[in-house]
Amino acid sequence: MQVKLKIFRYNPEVDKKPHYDKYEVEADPTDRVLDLLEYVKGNFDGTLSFRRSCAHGICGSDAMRINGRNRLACKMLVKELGTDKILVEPILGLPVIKDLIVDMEPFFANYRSVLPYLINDEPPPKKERLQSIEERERFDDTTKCILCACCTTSCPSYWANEQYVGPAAIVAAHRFIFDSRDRAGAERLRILNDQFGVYRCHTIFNCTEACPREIQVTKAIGEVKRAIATGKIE
Amino acid sequence: MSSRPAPQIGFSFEYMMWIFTRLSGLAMFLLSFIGFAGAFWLGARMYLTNNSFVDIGALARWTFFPNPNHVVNTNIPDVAVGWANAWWQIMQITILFLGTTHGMNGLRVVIEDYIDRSWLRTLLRGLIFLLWIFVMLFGIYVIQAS
Amino acid sequence: MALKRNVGLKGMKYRGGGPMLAWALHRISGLAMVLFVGMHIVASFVMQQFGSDWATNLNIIYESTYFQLIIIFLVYFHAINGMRIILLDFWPKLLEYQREATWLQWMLLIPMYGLTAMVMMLIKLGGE
Amino acid sequence: MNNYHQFDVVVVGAGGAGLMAALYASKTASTAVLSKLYPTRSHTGTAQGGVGAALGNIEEDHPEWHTFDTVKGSDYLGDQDAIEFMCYEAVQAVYELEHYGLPFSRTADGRIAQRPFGGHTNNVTGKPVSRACYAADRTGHMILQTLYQQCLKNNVNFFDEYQVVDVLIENGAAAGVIAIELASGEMHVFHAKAVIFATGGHGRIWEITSNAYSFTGDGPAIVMRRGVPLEDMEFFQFHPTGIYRLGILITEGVRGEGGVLINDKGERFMEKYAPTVKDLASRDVVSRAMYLEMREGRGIGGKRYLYLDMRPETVNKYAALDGRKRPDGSPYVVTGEELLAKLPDIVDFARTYLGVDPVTQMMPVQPTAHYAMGGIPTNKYGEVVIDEKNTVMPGLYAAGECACVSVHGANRLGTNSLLDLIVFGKHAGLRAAEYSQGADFQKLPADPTEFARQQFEAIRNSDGDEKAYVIGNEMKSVMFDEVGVFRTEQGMNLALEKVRELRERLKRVRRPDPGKIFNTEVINIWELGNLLELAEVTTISALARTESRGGHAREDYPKRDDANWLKHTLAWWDHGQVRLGYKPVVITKYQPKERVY
Ligand SMILES: Cc1cc2nc3c(=O)[nH]c(=O)nc-3n(C[C@H](O)[C@H](O)[C@H](O)COP(=O)(O)OP(=O)(O)OC[C@H]3O[C@@H](n4cnc5c(N)ncnc54)[C@H](O)[C@@H]3O)c2cc1C
Ligand code: HEM
Ligand code: SF4
Ligand code: F3S
Ligand code: FES
Repeated sequence: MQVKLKIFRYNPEVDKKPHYDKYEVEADPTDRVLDLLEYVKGNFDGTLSFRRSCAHGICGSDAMRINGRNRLACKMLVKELGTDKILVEPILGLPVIKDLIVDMEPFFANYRSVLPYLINDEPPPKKERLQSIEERERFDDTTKCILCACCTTSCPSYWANEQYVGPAAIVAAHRFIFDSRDRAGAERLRILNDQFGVYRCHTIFNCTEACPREIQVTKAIGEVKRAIATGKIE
Repeated sequence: MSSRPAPQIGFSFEYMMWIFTRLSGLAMFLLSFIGFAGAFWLGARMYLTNNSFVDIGALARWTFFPNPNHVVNTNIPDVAVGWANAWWQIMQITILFLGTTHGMNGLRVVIEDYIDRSWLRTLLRGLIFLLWIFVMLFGIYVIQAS
Repeated sequence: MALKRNVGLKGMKYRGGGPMLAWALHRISGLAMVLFVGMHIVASFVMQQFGSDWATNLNIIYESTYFQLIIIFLVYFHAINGMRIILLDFWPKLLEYQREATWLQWMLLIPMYGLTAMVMMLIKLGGE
Repeated sequence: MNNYHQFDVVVVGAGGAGLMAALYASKTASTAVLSKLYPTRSHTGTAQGGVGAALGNIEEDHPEWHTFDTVKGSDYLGDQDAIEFMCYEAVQAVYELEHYGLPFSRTADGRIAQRPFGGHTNNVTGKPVSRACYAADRTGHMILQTLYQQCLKNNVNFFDEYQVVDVLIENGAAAGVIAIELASGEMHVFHAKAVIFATGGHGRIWEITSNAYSFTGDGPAIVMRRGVPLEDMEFFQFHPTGIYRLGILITEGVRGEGGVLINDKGERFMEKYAPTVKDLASRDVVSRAMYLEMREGRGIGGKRYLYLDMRPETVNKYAALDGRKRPDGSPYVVTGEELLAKLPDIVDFARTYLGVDPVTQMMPVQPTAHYAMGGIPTNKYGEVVIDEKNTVMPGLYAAGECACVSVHGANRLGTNSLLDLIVFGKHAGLRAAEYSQGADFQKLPADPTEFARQQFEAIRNSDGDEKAYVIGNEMKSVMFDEVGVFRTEQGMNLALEKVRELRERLKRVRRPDPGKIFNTEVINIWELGNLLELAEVTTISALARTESRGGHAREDYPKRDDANWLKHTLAWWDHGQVRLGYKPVVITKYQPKERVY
């Protein structure tokens, strides 16, 4: 089938303002949007720039806005868009460096601010630390995060204010707060109990809807809110 | 295996306002039911017996703010008396307090969504606080005076 | 240079769907209520104290049917949506069913508001 | 100079191997990690099935069995001292990952869960053994995240999106690397006492591949241009179960949980080729069996794919036929939910890319290029060795898929790569830090960026009418057809000619993006150059080896030939010409035997 691609373009070395370029390409319904971008880059315009690596939705490189929603280009098949018009734009809320490439540093800075690593100073046993199947299940959902930023950059609260740590950072915190082997949950809750922590979340759900890993992001945030409210990690 | 240290509830301002917003929302819901029932008991049902439609605009006003003014402005005679006692005044003042605090805090939240930590924040918080005091005072006066 | 982080109103073009719309309405309705209730209280105060014309007129506008139609919609919406948020906040498990919750909320709101509006319009047209 | 940096140790690559090396090196030495991708985008994150270690949490198992299985899996080409080292270190390494916070799936008694994987057997009964420690089907993702998190905790210096394009070697020792900062297009000099390469594989040479766009073999190509040989490049693993046409991997864990391969006639054909372990034979064996089936017209609908069937009814049927038991002795029976819980991502891939629900439908699969057994030659401490006598080059280290220790020999067993990363990544890091304590910085040449700059200027100034995209596709298809699962002299000669032609054509690509900031086009052309050189080395090494062994299967020489070929290939890049040499395989306990599964 023939599809009409409209792609956001901005080259800081020549453009003052961004613009959109249009391409018509022949596509298979099972093609990924990423395949189309590669095709455009390879055949029409080599300057088109975007990040990608794994091409099957697991590395988190290619978050972009496809027809107005945050998606991974490699996980979005043409047939699922249900239209032959495809609009591709960079994710919102981060500075655009070139075309579809945004500066991810503010996103990672927020991630780092919630102590996203296991903290447990007790000397470990000789073998593994034990953890029951239920305890492991408790935080399974949030271990899936690939830091693609689809969630954070779909959140109107994050658009409003980049100091909001954002759903991805809260997901990372959740993964450790609810890990029975971790000992710094209280510390993380203290960090998130702040003007720019969980209270900037107004349960807008764009994050959950955007997450390519199908993580229940809002639920994770809700559980963190509740842990703060009740003083219990359960 | 030792267990995780339990977190302390950190009573930050943001936390308390968050809780307050939820609780006051719930409370207003509850109070509105009481107001609604009261409105029926004291006057609205007259319409029904008169084979006429309930003036829902008025009913809603009575529900949220059972103020004799609101009642007087309607064409139901002699029911204003029913509202003119201490119980309904306390009801009104509670709703007034919850509503304005909830609402003014909401205003603060909305504004602070869009600004950073700065002197501006302090200033706006001050202004909203003043506004809150004024509206509350005016409101209580109106209730008392009617 | 990189383009500045600039979302502004462009963000509202994001296709967030039902819950995002609900949030926007909740915010608008909350702010509108603060404004109107605040205004109304102040106006009533001025009216009682000084009996001034503009305050009386304000209250008359405020109590007009069309104005009430808007306000009631906002109140209903805010109350029901607020209830949804509170429930979801207290029982995060329910957040998995947010899609259903959003539907349910509109299914409650539309008949409730429809009935109210109909009655109000009938009264208005009936010339009472 | 703004673009000059000095560190004791520079790690190139932030996948499992690079992060593990950085974590250990940074304990005692100033360490920088350079990566062309954000660390969490590295390919380690895609690994699904598990990491091999004989913990014995499910059933009896021993590092010694693991050693033997690996030797046998390697078709006796692996160096047995290194294999033994790895398999014995494995147990501690996995516990260490757990202590770092890795969320392994758990057994009922709270221990790390394990599942069977191809080629891993109980050495007494010959039956598959549960040795792969897993976290659902996201083991690599968890390893990558956990290691990155620990690096953050330990304040490792990261240079994200810095593409290394050259290594500096002075007085026969490593002196640093040259990298391009993608965001600015500037070249940076990293002056270092020790350099560790951990850049991953080069599976993008082939058309159907499970490998990421970033797997362009930069590390091997860079060191090769500086005179370091590459080892065993003819050995490349083709994984049996890639999604038809896309190549996306369906983990061997599916067959570990009881899934089976089915041909057009509905037969479980692996019974014919590996009577004992059947679908869990080692990968080279299964891939070849699939090719033979398809060649005889038993591909589905005569096409070039077969079905992978993990529907519970099929799994249970064959488990009953095999007499498979759970550890507690009860018969092995699964439900749809159980499979969903153990293989959630696979189910998601199948739904997204195939529109198939694997719990109720079969998945079309075909062999897919997967893993480079060959690479930069090292010893078991990650030190790069540069000749037939295993002479160490001071200050240069390699670990992970880009290195060849060699523990995988002619064919890697599933789960041994993640193990390779953590064991040899750790030791490379430790060694490099130790070395940097006693060594001095080598003096840099007057113009350190010259060699790299020349390469890039040539690309930027190119002014022909060729498209790199087309050249890349031609390379992939000829390599997949002629230097794939089965190889012949004639076919490989054809491929060689083609690859050489493409290398010439690459010099005449149309003028690329002239900009500096995120100039991915110029970078992609440079990467394609690496792939073409590695494709040539692969083909030449393969042409020379006139036998079949592990992943290298020749139709004109179908037998393994231990008398002549029980040796490692070394390939040097001499001004565009490939020169071959050989070195012996280390054999300690296990004499080569015929390999049957
Ligand atoms: C789909 C799939 C599934 C797999 N499943 C398993 C499994 O179940 N079990 C198992 O044991 N193995 C598995 N493997 C194999 C294993 O995952 C890989 O071999 C291993 O992850 C490679 O790790 P690495 O650290 O060497 O490289 P990577 O993790 O790929 O890291 C390479 C790093 O090098 C960087 N880099 C590359 N070039 C440059 C350059 N020029 N300059 C700077 N940085 C550079 C990249 O940015 C990246 O950070 C699987 C592989 C694939 C593809
Ligand atoms: C039944 C009555 C009400 C309920 C259940 C309710 C509930 C809520 C809840 C739960 C919130 C928080 C939303 C969030 O965190 O995203 C909220 C916000 C708010 N409410 Fe109410 N509320 C009620 C009545 C009112 C009234 C009467 C006013 C005005 C006077 C008001 C004004 C606001 C404002 C301004 C906000 C902030 C909006 C925002 O943050 O987007 N509410 N309400
Ligand atoms: S939570 Fe989901 S959307 Fe957000 S960064 Fe992680 S994977 Fe991406
Ligand atoms: S979109 Fe934003 S407001 Fe909360 S629910 Fe998600 S973080
Ligand atoms: S390319 Fe890896 S997630 Fe899309």
